[in-house]
Amino acid sequence: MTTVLCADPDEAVAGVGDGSTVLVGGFGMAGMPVALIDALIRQGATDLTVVSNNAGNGDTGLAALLAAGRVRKVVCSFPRQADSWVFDGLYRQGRVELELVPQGTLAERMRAAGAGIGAFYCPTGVGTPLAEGKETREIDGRSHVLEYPLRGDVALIGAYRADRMGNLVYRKTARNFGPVMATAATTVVAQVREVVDVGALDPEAVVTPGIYVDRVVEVTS
Amino acid sequence: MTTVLCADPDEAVAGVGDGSTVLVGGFGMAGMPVALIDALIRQGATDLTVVSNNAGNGDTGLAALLAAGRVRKVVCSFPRQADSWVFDGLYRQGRVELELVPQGTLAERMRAAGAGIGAFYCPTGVGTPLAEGKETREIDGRSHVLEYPLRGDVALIGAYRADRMGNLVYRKTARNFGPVMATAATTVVAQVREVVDVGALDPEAVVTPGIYVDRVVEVTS
Amino acid sequence: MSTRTLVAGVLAGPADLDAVPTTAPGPLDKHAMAALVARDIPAGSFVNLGIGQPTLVADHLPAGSGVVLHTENGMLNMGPAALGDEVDPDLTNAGKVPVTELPGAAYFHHADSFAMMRGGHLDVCVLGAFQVSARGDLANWHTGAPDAIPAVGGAMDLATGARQVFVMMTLFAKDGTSKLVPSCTYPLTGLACVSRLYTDQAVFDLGPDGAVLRETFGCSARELVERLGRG
Amino acid sequence: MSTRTLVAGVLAGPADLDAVPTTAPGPLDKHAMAALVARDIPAGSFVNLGIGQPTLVADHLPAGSGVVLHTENGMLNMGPAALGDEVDPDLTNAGKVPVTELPGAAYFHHADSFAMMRGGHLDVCVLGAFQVSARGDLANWHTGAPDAIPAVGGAMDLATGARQVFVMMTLFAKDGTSKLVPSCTYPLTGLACVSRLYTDQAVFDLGPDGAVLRETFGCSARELVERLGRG
Repeated sequence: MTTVLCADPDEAVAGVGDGSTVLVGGFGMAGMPVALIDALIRQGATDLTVVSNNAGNGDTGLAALLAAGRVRKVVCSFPRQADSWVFDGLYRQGRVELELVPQGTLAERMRAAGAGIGAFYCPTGVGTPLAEGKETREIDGRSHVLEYPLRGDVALIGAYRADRMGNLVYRKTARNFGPVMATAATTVVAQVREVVDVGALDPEAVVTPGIYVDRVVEVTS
Repeated sequence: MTTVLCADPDEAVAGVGDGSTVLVGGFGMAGMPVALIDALIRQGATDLTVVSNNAGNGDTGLAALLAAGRVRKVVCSFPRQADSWVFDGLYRQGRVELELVPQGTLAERMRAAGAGIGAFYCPTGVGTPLAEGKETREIDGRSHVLEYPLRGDVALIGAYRADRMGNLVYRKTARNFGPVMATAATTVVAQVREVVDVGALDPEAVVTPGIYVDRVVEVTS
Repeated sequence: MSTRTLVAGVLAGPADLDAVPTTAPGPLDKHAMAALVARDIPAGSFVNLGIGQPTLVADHLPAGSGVVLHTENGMLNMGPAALGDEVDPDLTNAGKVPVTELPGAAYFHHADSFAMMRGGHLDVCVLGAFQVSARGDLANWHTGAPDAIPAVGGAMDLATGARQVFVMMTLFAKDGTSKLVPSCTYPLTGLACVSRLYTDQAVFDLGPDGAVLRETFGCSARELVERLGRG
Repeated sequence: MSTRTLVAGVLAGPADLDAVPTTAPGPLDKHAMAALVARDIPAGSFVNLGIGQPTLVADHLPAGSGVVLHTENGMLNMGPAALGDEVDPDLTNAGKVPVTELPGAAYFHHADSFAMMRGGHLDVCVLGAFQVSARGDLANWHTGAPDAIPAVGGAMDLATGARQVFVMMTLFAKDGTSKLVPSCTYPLTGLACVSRLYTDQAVFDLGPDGAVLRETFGCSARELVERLGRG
């Protein structure tokens, strides 16, 4: 349905329910939708499952959401970083669950959710603790693990520019998880640096077509 | 390895072996690498399996390859068209095999080949003749068919522009199968309308990175 | 269901057969059918129109409807057919007919295009059919004739992937038999996928309980059900 | 294999231990190791350099090598670290360090980036390790310590996907035990994936028959194997 241009980040995250699975874009701080996360903290949804590559940096963004006690579980590939003290503390206290997923499998599971793939056999992680308990199958002489789609109720992503139909372009490596998460959630919210008129984006260079984007909010930093 | 700029289409298709599986881009004539197919006819490889969306139009391109008797089997989604008389005749005479694959499954099987996915459960075609004999599984209350990767020895694709490192951009709906096939074959050959200098393509708008492209040939029509 | 008459899988409307409105004086032509389909597509929907008659639906979408057309060969915001100088061999619809691009368009490759379809991101697709069963099974790719060359294209992907599948067809074949059937005899495209059937004679909702008549054209619901019973 | 001595899974070189050349007067520092790895990367290769020490390999690739660097957060043709005004928060490597873009770069999203890796399109990746087994098993993501917070990132994807996996590490841990082991005791990253091991003491080829010494630095092969036997 038609993409809604929101007046501010609070309007953009309205209605996120307790217990939701929230896909959060970004790789480190590149592409991280900080204004949307801040708005989600104000909005108050709790008992969240957060799917993101990392588990927060410093005291802002995802780290602030974690510090506010809103996150029940983190699904990510790389929680431990030099400045991930908020997650580290909560994890060591047993106050947040962790599902660790290889980075490519994390992306591919969301891609499968967005692409209507029921499950897929993946060679990554075979024979490692991250494949324990998972169904495996030998295909073409190689072992594979069966992986299932990973869906979000909401995706919060950061992009560079949006047009008024919700078409998105990204900038450099800040593209990272945004285009995949945009396909994998029921409600997709994009924080962009600039909203441009329809026709201002090159149709050959649109990365996320507006069909995937429910709400857009311009955040000039 | 480094992309080779070829002097002409004949150099670009050199070395295709008898019995090869050849992925041929294009949807109808849009994106069809006609000069490469013509060169492949001159090159002489035979007993080919051709994977393409259609099975040739009129008397040129893929239809000419079929007419030359070089194709043992066609894997495609839509062989029957108003002007597919060459294929139609060979098929009715039992001189060419046909593996019919739903269009999206055709694309996804090649994507799986390029993406290192061992197999995937796909809802398309469940309960239809095209799923007969295939393994099925109920996932999340929905039936799925297990589909396997589709790999090529060679891909012949048409693109719009290439830089000297093999980065490709396409034009409008001529993009179709090119980007997927480029990931799924051992040797990828791209026919382009123009070769430009490295740095002339916008890195945000490159659709097929040069890593996937082995040979490029400029064909000005 | 137990209290309603089931004839060839066709039930009456919400109340009973006599309550089903007859909304046109005679059978509809393909343009009128297309207009009817267009009327039922919610504003702002993302829609794929199958090749052939469904393409006509585009002509009847009201200005400002915000409906965005998808073509499975890799584009959103497809415009009308290209005329004269607009014709560009690099820009066609799924039927290989030259089309135009509207502002806000986006191009993508086939795997992405079908991921969009299979992933349930299209609100509506409109397809033609050889046969549709009262429960919504669709047969539209192959007559099963021994000499026919089968061609499926994106029909199965659309039937499986779109949130709602509308079918547009004549209700009766040239030999007078109904194309709305208790169970398809032609090879299937998809199971239980069609939610609404638009025909020249009537519109039906299809579902697990069978076909429910919504409106008829040029004949009463009672007459139509009788004819279906004989077909 | 039967005629060669196997110590902690380490075999001699092509001929025997005495034939393995000692090519440096002492153990290598990380820069010399990086230079050695760079020497062995074929011209024109597509290469992913893991975070930490492997990043140094970029400094030793000869001008005109045509080696293209991939970073798994979505880029090919990555340039050197960004300095001063070059720093752009939207452009980092997998270690979140600001980097630059070379002409001919391309950006792509994470699913495409890891499809590229898992699909076998990268010629070489260079990783660090906690332990490597003589058969090429890799342990580089988790020490298994009970209080450690596990973090895997793209390590498993790279180990599984790259055509050749090179590992760069010191041969001995701080406590003097060998990090080249008959069988990893740390949680695995990948099975039988490492083909060559570059250490400060020696270079090894790894494979189904065990580790084969190629060259040593500052000690003879015989001395090294003895030390490994004790480790």
